[in-house]
Amino acid sequence: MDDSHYCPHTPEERGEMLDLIGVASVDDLFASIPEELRARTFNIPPGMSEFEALARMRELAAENGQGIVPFIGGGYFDHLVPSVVSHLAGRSEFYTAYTPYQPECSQGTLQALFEYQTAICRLTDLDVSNASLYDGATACAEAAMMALRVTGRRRIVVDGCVNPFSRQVLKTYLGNLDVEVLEIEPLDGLLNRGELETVLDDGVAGLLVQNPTFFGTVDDYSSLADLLHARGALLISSVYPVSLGLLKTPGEMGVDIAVGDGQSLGNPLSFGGPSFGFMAARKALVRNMPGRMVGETVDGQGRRGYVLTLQAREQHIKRHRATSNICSNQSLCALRGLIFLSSLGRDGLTELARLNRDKSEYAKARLEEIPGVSVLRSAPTFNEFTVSLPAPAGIAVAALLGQGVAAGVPLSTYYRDSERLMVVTVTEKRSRREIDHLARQLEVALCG
Amino acid sequence: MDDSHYCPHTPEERGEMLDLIGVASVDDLFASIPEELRARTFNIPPGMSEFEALARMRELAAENGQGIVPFIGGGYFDHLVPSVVSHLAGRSEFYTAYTPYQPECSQGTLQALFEYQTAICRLTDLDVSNASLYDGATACAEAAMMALRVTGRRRIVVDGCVNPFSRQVLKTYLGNLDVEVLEIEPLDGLLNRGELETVLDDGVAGLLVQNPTFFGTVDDYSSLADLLHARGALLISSVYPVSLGLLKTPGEMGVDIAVGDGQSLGNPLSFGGPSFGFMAARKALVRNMPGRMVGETVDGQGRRGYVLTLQAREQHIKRHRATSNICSNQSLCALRGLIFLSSLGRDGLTELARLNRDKSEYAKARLEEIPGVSVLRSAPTFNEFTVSLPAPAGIAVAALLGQGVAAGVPLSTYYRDSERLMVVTVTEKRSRREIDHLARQLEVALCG
Amino acid sequence: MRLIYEESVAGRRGVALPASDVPVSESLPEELLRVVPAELPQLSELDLVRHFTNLSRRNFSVDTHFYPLGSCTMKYNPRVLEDAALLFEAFHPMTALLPGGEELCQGSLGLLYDLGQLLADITGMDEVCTQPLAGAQGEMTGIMLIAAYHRARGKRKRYVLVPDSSHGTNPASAAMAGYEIITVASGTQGDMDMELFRQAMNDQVAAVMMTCPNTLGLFNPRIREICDIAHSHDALMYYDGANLNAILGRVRPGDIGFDVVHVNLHKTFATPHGGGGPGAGPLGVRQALIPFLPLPRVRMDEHGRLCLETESELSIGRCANFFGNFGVLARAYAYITMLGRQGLMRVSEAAVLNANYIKERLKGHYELPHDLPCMHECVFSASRQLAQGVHAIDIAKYLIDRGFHPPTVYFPLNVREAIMIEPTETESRATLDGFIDAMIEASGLAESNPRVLLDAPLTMPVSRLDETKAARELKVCW
Amino acid sequence: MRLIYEESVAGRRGVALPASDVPVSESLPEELLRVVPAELPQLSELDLVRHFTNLSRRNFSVDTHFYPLGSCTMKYNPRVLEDAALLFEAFHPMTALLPGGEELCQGSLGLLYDLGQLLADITGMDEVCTQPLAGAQGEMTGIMLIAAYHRARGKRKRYVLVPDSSHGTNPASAAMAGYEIITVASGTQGDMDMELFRQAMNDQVAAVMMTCPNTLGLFNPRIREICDIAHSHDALMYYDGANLNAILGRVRPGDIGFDVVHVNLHKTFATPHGGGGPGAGPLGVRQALIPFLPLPRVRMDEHGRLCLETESELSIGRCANFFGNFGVLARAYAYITMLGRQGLMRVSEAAVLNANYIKERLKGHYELPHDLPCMHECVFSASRQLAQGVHAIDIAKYLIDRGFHPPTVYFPLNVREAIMIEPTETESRATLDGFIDAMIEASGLAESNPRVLLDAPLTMPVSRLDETKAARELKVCW
Repeated sequence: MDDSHYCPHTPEERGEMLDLIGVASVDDLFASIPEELRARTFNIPPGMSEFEALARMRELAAENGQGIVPFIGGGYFDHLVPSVVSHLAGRSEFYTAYTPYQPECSQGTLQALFEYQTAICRLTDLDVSNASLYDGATACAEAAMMALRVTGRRRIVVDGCVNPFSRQVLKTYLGNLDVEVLEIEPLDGLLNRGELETVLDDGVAGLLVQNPTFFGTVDDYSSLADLLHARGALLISSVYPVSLGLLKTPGEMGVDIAVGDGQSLGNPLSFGGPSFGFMAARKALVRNMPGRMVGETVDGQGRRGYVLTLQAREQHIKRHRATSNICSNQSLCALRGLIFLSSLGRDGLTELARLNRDKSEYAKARLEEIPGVSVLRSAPTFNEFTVSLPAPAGIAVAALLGQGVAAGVPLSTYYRDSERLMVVTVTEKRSRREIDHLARQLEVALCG
Repeated sequence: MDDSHYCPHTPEERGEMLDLIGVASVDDLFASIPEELRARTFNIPPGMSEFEALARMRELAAENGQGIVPFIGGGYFDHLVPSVVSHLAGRSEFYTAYTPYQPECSQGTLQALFEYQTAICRLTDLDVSNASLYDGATACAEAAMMALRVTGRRRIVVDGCVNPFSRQVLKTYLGNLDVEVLEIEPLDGLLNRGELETVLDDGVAGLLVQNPTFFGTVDDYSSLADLLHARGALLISSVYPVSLGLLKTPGEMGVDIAVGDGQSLGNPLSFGGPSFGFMAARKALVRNMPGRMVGETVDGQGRRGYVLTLQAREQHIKRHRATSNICSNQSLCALRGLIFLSSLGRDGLTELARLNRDKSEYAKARLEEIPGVSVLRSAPTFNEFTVSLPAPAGIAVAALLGQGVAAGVPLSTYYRDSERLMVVTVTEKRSRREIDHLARQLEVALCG
Repeated sequence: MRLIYEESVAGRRGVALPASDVPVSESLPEELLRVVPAELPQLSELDLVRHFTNLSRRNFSVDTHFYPLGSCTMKYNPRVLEDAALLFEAFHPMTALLPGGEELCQGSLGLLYDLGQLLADITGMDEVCTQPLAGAQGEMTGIMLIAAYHRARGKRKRYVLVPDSSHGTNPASAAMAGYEIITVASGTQGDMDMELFRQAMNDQVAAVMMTCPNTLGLFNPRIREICDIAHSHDALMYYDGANLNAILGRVRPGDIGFDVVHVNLHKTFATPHGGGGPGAGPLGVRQALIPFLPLPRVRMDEHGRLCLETESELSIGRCANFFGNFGVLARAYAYITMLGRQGLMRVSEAAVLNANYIKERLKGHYELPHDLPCMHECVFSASRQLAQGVHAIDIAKYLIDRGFHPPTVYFPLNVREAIMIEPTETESRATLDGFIDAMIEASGLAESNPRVLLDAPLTMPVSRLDETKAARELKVCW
Repeated sequence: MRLIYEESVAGRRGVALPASDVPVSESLPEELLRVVPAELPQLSELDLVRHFTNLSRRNFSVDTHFYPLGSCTMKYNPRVLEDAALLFEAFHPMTALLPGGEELCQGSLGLLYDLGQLLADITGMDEVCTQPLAGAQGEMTGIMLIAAYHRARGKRKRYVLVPDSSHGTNPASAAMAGYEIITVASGTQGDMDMELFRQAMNDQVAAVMMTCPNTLGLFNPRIREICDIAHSHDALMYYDGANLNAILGRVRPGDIGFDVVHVNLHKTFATPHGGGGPGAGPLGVRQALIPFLPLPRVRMDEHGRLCLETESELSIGRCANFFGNFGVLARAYAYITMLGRQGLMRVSEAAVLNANYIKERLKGHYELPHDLPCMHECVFSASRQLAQGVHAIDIAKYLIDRGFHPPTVYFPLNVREAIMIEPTETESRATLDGFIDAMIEASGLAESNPRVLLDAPLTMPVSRLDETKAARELKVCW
C-alpha cells in the first residue's frame, strides 16, 4: 500500500520543487525548528486504505446497540428526514466551501443563509435571526450574555423547567463573569410564577424559559413579557422548532430573544451532533446579537446580492470587544434546517406538529392504562409528557433498554424527589405498534 | 396524507390553466379517448409517503440473506468501489441529464464519455470504443452481429468456454436471423483448438472466445487471430476488464473486437444490474459498430468540444438499416467505470489485478489441502479457478450457503459430465480469514 | 476543460488499495502478460474530484433546468428512489442461481415479482418480464416473442408494420428479430392512414408496432379498429410504451387490444436517465405469449415463495446476464409504491394538462400542424420562422441561452421543422410560463433579429460544434 | 436567482408525510396555539431540488476550485469520510445517559475515547476532551479550565496575554472567560517582541495564548523561552491549534511547554467546512488540568469498557448538549486512522513544501515582509501594487475571475495589505503553478492595466457588492 494519501507529489516533482526553493530535502524546510523542540514521540499507528478504515468504522458502529426504539428526547429528537435534505446539503459546493468572506463567489451559501434567517424569523415570529450558533444549549448561554450586554445588569433568572443541559452550559458560560444565575425550582412541571415574582427586581437582565418545558408541558408566557419589560428586563425563550407548527410563537408571546436547537429540523441524531442553535430577536437587539449574519445588498450594476453584514460585532474585527467569540457556526446544519422546512412547507410543518401531538396523546392514554402509572396533567403537552411510575423509573428504563426500547428519560438525575418520574417522547416516527409494544413491555416490567 | 406526489399544481392553478385551455375539467382533456377504450380496471394499491415506501423497501431487503460471503462470479464480481465513484457519478447534473443530443449544454456527459472511450481503448489496446452497450452478454451478441455485417457471412463460432449466459444471449439475439451459431465444446477448461480447426472455413464470420474463460483459465489467442484473419474472419474476445491490469490484451493478441462487462469497474452487484457492456475494435471496423459514440471537434471559435458522432449508423437516423436497435445505453455506469479506472490509475489497476491473483492462488492452495479436492491445472488462472470435489458440487455449495458462504458456482448446470466441478472466485475483497473459513467449512461439508 | 489524460502525471497515485494479507503468488508466464500497463490517468483524488465535479457543471439536467424533451419524459426523479436502490446494492445475483440460493433472495425476487404484477395491472397484460435492459431491448424481445409465437403455430411471417412517425427503435428492433419492415405513411392526424394501413396488411405481417398516443401526442380513437384488422390477419399488436405517461389508469393497452407492451421505466416511472442510461424496458404480454418469455423467469410457488424458472422448452432464451437492470427496477418499484393508484392517475392528468397549456399558449406563435387536444406532449413546426431563415434548431439553441433545455427537434419525421414539447407533470406553472415566454421571444426575434437565434448559444462553454468535422476527421479516442 | 420565498405558491405541497395510525387528538387550548402558520416556502420537490442545486452552483468550493485561504487549511475532504460518518447517524445520544445505556453505546464512546488518545499523542497532551463544538469554543473552554485551575489554587488572575497577530477568537474567547486582554506587539519576525513580552508579563497573567507556527507561517525558535517565562509567572501556555497542519509528527505543543491545546478538526483533520461549520475543537490538557474538564467525560474502566463520568466536583461544567459534534469527530477519526503515522507526517511535509514553493516563485512579484523559510503558509503584502492604486482586495477579486478562490487578505493585522496563502498538502503542482501564474499576471496588470483588477470580478453572478448599504439599510430577513 501507498502511504502518500492525498499528497499528490511524485518524487520527481518533489525534487524539482525543492531545487526551486533551493534546499536539498524536505527536512531542510523544517530547519528553523530547534532540535530540542522536536516531538519526543509520535505513536500513531500505521495508516491504511479507505476500505480498511471504513471496515474499522463499521466494526465500531456494530458495537453499539442496534435498532433501539427511542421514546427519549433530552433535546434531541428522532424525526423523519426527507431524502432531499441529505442529497441537497451534500452538494460539494455547499459542503466544501468556507465561510463566505468573498461574497461574489459565495452567493450560494449566502443566499441560503439569508433564506434560513428568514425561515427562522417566520417560525418564531421575530424580526431578525443570525446565521446559526453551535447548538440549542450554547444558544441559551449566548442569549443570556446578550441580555446582560443589552441591559448592563448582572443577574439572569432561569426557569428550572429549562433543559438541564442547557442550564448547565449557561452556568459554565457565565461562570467566570461577574454575574449571578438564579434558578427557580419547577412547580408541577411548570414555571413557579409565584417564586418568579419574588425574585424579579431591577437587577435582573433577563429570564430564560423553555416551551415546551423539559417535562413536556406547554405554557403561554405572554404575561411574563409584560412583567419583565416593565422592569426593563428581557424575556428569552428556548423553543422546540417542530412544536412551532402548532404552538403559540415567541413573537406572539412578546418574547425578546428566541433560541433553540435545530437538530429536529432535518439533522440526524448522530450521537449528539452536529446540529445547530438558532437565535431570533426583536429588531432593536440586532447589533447585540452574536454570530454571523447575512444581509441583502446590491452590486455596482444594481443586481441583488448577499453579504456577511454587521461584521463589526464579530471577533475577527472587534476581537475581545466582540459580541461573542463564535467564528465557525453550523452553516451546513442550518442549511439542512432550511431545506427541511422548505420541503415540508407551511402546511407540512403544521401537519408534522399535529402528528407528533396525536402520537403522543395516544401513548399517554396507553401508558395510563397500566396499573399504577399516571401522567402529569398540570398542563397540556406537545410530544413529550411526564409519567409517574409505581416503582423507580431508572429500574424500569434499564429493564426496557434490555428489550431494545428506550422508554423514557428518568428525571431523578436532574430533579430531586423525582425518583419515579420519567419523560416520554413520542415523535411522528413512532408507530402505533411501537407505542403498544412500549406499553406492554412497561406493564410487564412494572407488574411482572 | 397528500396524494399529489410530485405534481405541483394547486387547485387554483389547475383551474386557471383549464380556463386558458378552454375546457371545464381535466377529464375533458381526455375526451378524445372513446369510452369503450377506457381502462377496465386499475388495481394499484393506494400510495404512501416516501418514508413508508422506504420502510417497505427495507423490509424487502431484509428478506434477503444478509452478509453472505461470495466466492462466486458468473460474470459479476464483488470488487471494492472507492467512495469517490458514487459521490461523483451521483452528481445531479450527470444523473438527471438525458442523452447528450444538444452538445453545447451537455459537454459534461460528452467529455466524460470521450474519456471513457479512451480508457477502454487503452485498457484493451484497441483503436476505437463506443460509449457503452447494455452489458457484457449483449455486447457479445452485438459483436457477433457486427462480424456478420462486416464479413457478409452467416456463421459464428463460439467457444464453449465463454460464459454460458453470454452464449445464451447471443443465441437469442441471432435466433431469428438466417445465421448459424456453432459451439465448440471445451477441452479441459480451454478452447479445443483441434476442434476449431475442423470447423473453420470461409463461411465463418467470426470466432468468439473469452479470457479468462468461464473455468477461470487464462489463454493467449494470438495464434487464432492469424488463423482467422487468413480466412477473412474476425476474432472476438470477451474480456474481464480487471484482469487487464495484468493479462495480455486483446490488442496484443490481434483481436478485432473486444467486448466485456463493466460491472467490475466501480458498479455495485445490485442483484445483477445495471452495469455496462463495453466494445472496442480496430479502427477499420468503426462504422460497423453499434451504439453511441462521442467524437472530438471544434466550435466556430475553434474551441475544442465533443459531440455524438457517426449517428448515421444509429436507429434514430437509419431506422431498420441501423447497426443496432440500441438507443439508451448505460452512460452512467460507464461513467462509474471511468471514475473507477481514473481513481486507481495506471499502477493501481496493476496492483488490483495482482491482489486478485494473489488471493486466488492462496485460496487454490488452501482448497487443495482438503482430502479429495483438486484444482483444474490445465492452464494458469487469474482470480477464478475450477475445483473438483469428491462429491457433487451442488450439494456442497448448498450446504455452505446455509453457513453464509457462497463457495462457488457448480458447473453441472452449464456443462455435462461436471457434477463434481465448481468454479471458485476470489477477488481482492476476500480476506485471508474468509478464505481460510471457506476451506474449513468445505472440509467439514465434504469430510464431516 | 482539459481531458483527464492531460491532467495525468506519471507516477501519481489516486485511491490506495488495501495491503495484501496473503503471500505474493508466482508470476504468470510472460506470454500471458500485457507488455505495458494501460495508460490510465494518474492523478490525486482531489484532482479527480475536481475534474468530475467541474465536468458535471457543464451539463444541463432535470435538477438544474427545465428539460421539455419530447418523447423522453424528463420528469423529476425523486431523491428517495436513490436511497431505496442503495438497499439492494450488496446482493450478488449469482446467489439466486445456486442450489438453495432462491431462499436467500426472497426480497430481491419478491421485488421483481411484485413489480411485474404492478406493471401487468398498469398495462392490462397477463404477465410482465422485467429482464429487458432498455426500451429498445424490450421491443426486440417483444418482437422475438411474437416470432416464436407464430413459429410455434407453424407460421413464418415476413413483415413488421410500423407507421412513419414511429421511434427509430421500432423498425430497428424488428429488423434485429429478422423481419422486413413495412412503413405506413401518416394520415392527417399523424396516425397511420387507415386506407394505406388496410392495403399494407396481409397474412405475412407478424406484428404491427404502434404507440398510442402517437408521436404527435394525439390519441387515435380508431386504435381498436387497427387492432381488429391486425388480428384478423393473425398479426399481433405491439405497443411502444414510450408515451405511457399520458394514460396511466385511464387506458390500458391490453384493454384496447394490444398483445405485447414494453414500458420505459426511465420515462414513465421516474428513474433517472443518467446521461443516456441505464434504463429498463419491462415487457408485458398476453397469456398466449407467456411460454415464450425469456429466462430466468420469476414465479411464485404454491407456498407463496418466489422461485426461478430456468428451463423452458419454448422460451426464446435469455436477453441479459441476470434479472435485468435491478437497480432501475427497484427505483421504479419504489416510485409506483409511493404514488399508488391516485398518484399515478394524477401523473397523467397533470402531464396532459401541462402539455395542453403550452400548446394553447404557443399556438399563436408557432405553426401547430394538428390543432387538437393533445395528450402529454405537443408538436409544433418552425415552418413560419423558416421564412426568416430560422430553423427549429436555431430556436432550440436560443432556448439554451435562456436557461432551458431545448425540446426535441426534427422528430417526428412526419412534421417539417418539428418542435416536440413534453413538459411532464412535475413542472410547476411558473416554469411553464418562463419557457413559454422564451419561446414567444424566440418567435419575435425570428422576425426582428434572427441573428441572435442563428448565433446561439453564446452562454455555454462552447458554441455550435462542427459535427461534420467530428464525423469526417473521426477522433473517438484521445 | 429568486429567493425560495419568491418561488412559493400558496397551497403547494412538497414532501408528503406518512398517514397517521393513531386517532386525532383533542385540540390544544386556543391560547396555546399559534394564530397563523409560519409562512414557510411552499414549493414542489422538483422546484426545491432545482433551487438548491442551482444555488450550490453559485459557490466556489474545494471540490471545484483551488481555495488557498490562509489560516483556514482548505484541504481535500476525502469522500470516504462521509460514508464513515453515515454509519453513526441513527444513534440517539441520550441513550448513553440512561441507566444501563453506556453498554449500548460502546462503539460511539469507543470512537470518542480512541480519538482523544490519538489527539493526545499528536499534541503531546495527557488528555483530550472532544466536546468543544468549534475551535473558538475550544479556546473558551481552555481558558475556563485555566481559570478553574488558578482558582483551585486560590488565585484569581486578571489577564490573558495575546500577540497582536493572533486570531480574533483568542482575545474574544479569553474575554468570555472573564479575562482582560493584554495585546503584545509583534517583533520583526511576526512573533511577539520578546522585550515587550517580558514587560507585559506579571503574576496577574493567567495565560498566554499563542499559535506556533505563527500567523505569518513562521516557527518561533524562542517559543520555549516564552513558555518558561510564562510558567515562571505561574501563567499557563495556551496553544491555538489552527496551524497544526504544519508540524504533525515533528513538533508537539506539549513537548515545547504548552499546557492547553485546541485542535481544529475542520482544518488539520480534513473534515469539510460546510460553508462555515460545523467544525469541532477538541481540547488537550496536561495532567494538572484534567480534574477541571467539562462533563460528561468518556473514561475506560478497569475492564476496558467505556463509561461516562457525569459528576465531578471540580469540572467547569458542560460546554455543549452532549458529546460534541460527533459526526465531525467521526470523520476526523476515520481520517487519522487512514493516514496513520507516516501519512500525517507526509501531510506537514507537503504542506510546508507547497507553501515554500509558492513563496519562492512569487517573491519577485510581491513584497515578502519576512523572507524566511515559512511553514504551511506564507504572507505577502500588496504594498508594491498599492503604488498603482491596487489593493490586496483587488488582486483577490481578480483571482476569482481567473478561477481561484482568493487567499486571505488583510490578515494578519500586523502586515499592511496582507495576502496570506495556505496551499495545503493536497494540491498538485499543476494547480500551484496555475495559481502562481495568475498572481504574477495580477501583479503585471497592476502596472499595465489596473482597471482590470479594480473592476474584477466580472465572471460571477454579481460583481462587488455594496457592504456599506448592507449594514446601513439592514435587511437580514426577507
